Amino acid sequence: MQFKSQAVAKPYFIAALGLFIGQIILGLLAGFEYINGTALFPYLHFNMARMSHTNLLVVWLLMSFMGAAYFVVPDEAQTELYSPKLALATFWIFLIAGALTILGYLTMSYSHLAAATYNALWPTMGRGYLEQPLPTKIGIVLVMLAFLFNLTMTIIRGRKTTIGVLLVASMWGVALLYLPAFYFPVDTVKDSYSWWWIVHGWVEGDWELVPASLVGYIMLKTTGVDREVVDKWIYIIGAMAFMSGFLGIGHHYYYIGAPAYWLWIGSIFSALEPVPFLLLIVFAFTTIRNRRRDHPNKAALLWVQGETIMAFLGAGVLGFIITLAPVQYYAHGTNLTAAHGHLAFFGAYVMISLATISYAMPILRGREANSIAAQRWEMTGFWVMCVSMLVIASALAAAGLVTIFLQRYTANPLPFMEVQQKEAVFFWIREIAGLGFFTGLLIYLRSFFVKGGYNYAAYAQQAMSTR
Amino acid sequence: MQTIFTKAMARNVFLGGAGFFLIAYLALSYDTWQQIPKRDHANLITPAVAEGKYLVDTNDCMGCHTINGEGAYYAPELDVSYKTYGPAFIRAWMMSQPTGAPGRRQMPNFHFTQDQLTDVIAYLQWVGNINTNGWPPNKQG
Amino acid sequence: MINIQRHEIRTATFVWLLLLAFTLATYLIATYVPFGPAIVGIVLGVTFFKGRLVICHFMGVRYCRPVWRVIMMAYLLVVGSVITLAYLAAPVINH
Amino acid sequence: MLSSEDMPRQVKSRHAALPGDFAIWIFIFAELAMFGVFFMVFAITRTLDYRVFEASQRTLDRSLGAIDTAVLITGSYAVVRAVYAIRRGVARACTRWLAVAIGLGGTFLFLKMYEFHQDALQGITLSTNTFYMFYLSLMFLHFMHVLMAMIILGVVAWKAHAGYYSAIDHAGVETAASFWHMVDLIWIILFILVYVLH
Repeated sequence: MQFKSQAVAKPYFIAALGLFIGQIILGLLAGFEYINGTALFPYLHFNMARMSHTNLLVVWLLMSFMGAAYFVVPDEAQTELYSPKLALATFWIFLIAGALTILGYLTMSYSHLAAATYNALWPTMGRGYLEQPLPTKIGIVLVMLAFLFNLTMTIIRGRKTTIGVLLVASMWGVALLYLPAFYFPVDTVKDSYSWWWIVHGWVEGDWELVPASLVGYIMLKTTGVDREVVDKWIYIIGAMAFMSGFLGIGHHYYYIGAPAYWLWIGSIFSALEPVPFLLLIVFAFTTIRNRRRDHPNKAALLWVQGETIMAFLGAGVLGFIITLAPVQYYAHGTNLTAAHGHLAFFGAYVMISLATISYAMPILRGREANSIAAQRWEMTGFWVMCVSMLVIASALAAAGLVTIFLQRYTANPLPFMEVQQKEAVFFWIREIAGLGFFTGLLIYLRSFFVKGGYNYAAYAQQAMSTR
Repeated sequence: MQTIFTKAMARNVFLGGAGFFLIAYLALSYDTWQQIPKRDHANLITPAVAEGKYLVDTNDCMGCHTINGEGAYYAPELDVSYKTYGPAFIRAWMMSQPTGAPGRRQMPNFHFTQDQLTDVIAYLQWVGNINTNGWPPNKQG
Repeated sequence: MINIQRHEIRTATFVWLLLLAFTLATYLIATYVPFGPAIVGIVLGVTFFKGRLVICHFMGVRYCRPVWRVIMMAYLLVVGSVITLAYLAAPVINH
Repeated sequence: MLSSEDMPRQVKSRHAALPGDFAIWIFIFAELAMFGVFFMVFAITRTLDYRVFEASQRTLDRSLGAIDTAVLITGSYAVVRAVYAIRRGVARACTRWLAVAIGLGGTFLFLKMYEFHQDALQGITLSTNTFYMFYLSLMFLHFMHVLMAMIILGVVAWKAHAGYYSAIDHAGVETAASFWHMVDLIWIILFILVYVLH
């Protein structure tokens, strides 16, 4: 760890993993409510569990992105972080605001929460991913501003590399794209239209720069590839992401009331959206194949390779399946969208966060890489989580298909609830896979508590004996 | 001649391409923004509809239901509710919740007054008339 | 070096005039000749050739590694053939 | 015509790299793919929606389309001459030819704006019918590409004028030229698709 202030990333990573556990527990509860609607009902309405599940996801991903930025930017800019104290203060404000919001979701009905937090003053509550009360929304904006101020001052003072600049730029994008949350028109079509600036703008536009630059950074540090090559790849991946993404937002506008030309423009441009994920795979695998050095942190490399593959499967393939207008006419608002959501979020953003944590944590704890035993735990956790998530996505996709063929693409459509009853088996599979995912997560977390650093002598001796 | 591939040009392609398509998107958005009021009869947004929307939002109906396909997939699509079931059924249904049928998905009772129920139903009626390019495929939503 | 330059320029000028001639030809065909399958074929053939001229001579792909030329020609062929099929099928299907 | 076979072999090697910076070629291939998909979808939708397309296509002014094509092709010729000029190291000639190309580009944009204005007068918008939706989207996207190509040519022309480029180092000019030719190639197909064939 070249710079002391990089240590600021440690609390962010730890809090991120903690919130990740909370997210999965609430996901399991929400998944259980699909199976048995009455058991938890008096205590936990489904919308409370879902709200908490999605908001915890966003909060912990933002936590890990901030941690990654605090770790990467000082190293890239070759200078100390502008103000580590401000970073820690922001950390606690963000953590407390997030925790209070989740508590508010779980302990009271949404309308009470709205009344208690002066939503009538400036109505912003009620939209997916943006259920936070007004004070929390303002808190998030302030936290982001402080975070951006800190990062920007650091990179201004230091060396401006492509990875550093793009990471800071994407963080600016995250903050600016959150502002439409305060625009909540009465006209539902305008409301949805602008809502997608945030959701699509984040996950299919701005956030795609984060895996691009973080994969580039980890490749740079672990495989010793020269910076020039990495920079070109990142720019091209970013260019493809934005060129397909800006008009690709049209695939959200098909059936919410926007004009009909979006069916064509949305389909054509979003069909190109998997391209950046494909380029990310090619970049990661070619760089690792002709690497110049063998980095001891095998787990981090596995995470990065896994991330590119799963991101392509989830965001690219599953996304493409439901993106063309004629297909989405039947798949819009079914569990197929949820399947894409789960696999894409996990593949593209959860895994890049875990990859960065897996790379940075040993360094933050003073060693190049964890011991072989610890890495073996970590890799086991990786595989269990990946397989579980693939099963979850498949189960949800199957449920979505049942909805399509019984409720939509059929001569005599059945009512919604009847069709959902027929999909009970898939919701069971999804719940069991969810428990599998939770086990994988616990295995992954176990790896942090395995003692001992990387023992070069032992590894070399072991390598010699086997070769 | 050796292939030239400079980082500077890659950056220009990134910035140029992004800016270019952003402008294209803004132009299309401007056209869309002009047409939305016609497509969803914005003139029919009465205070009752607005109040209905406020109630729908602050009770997180989109946390279980979907409107125009957006929201959660736990409960039926509301876009077709007015046409498929009609105001009287909706009113009675919402007042009689939760059903308590064992194992079935439950909807909480929001304890709306009769006026609030009228507003919510007015909002559902208005939502049902949005020109969503012929979606959903049938009245089941 | 100079005479090579002059030759290059002459080729470019010739290609330019050829392209203008083809454009005029397609315009005249489209305006005065009643449309039939043969005409669609001819017009698209001419367009393919115009595309080839622009790619090889103007874009200079003619002197590059063959893989690029193959890619560009494949592009023209795929797009051209789909358009040809669609335009030939249209009157048939709709009668 | 002197074919290039009897050209001195060593001058025209068959294995040169793509002219200009490879990054622009990634952008060119992406744009070609996008427009290619647009053209194919246009042709297929026309087959399914024949009546509307037929009727609307007749309203277009084909002669204006032909003039646009001629203008763009001449623009491409000017750009080719500019590249040859800079290869000889004559920056002044290169700048002049680039200026000619930009002028022709401006003419094209002016003609296009005239056409858009005519459409607006007749109340034709993106939502009039499927044909006009495709027609206006394609024309608008291509218009933006011509505008962008002109900006790139402008920057390169100014740098050539300022003496940045020489016979040895002129990748920028070739990059701008490649992008412009791509825009011209797209229009050639677009002209046939929209104006000529019906």
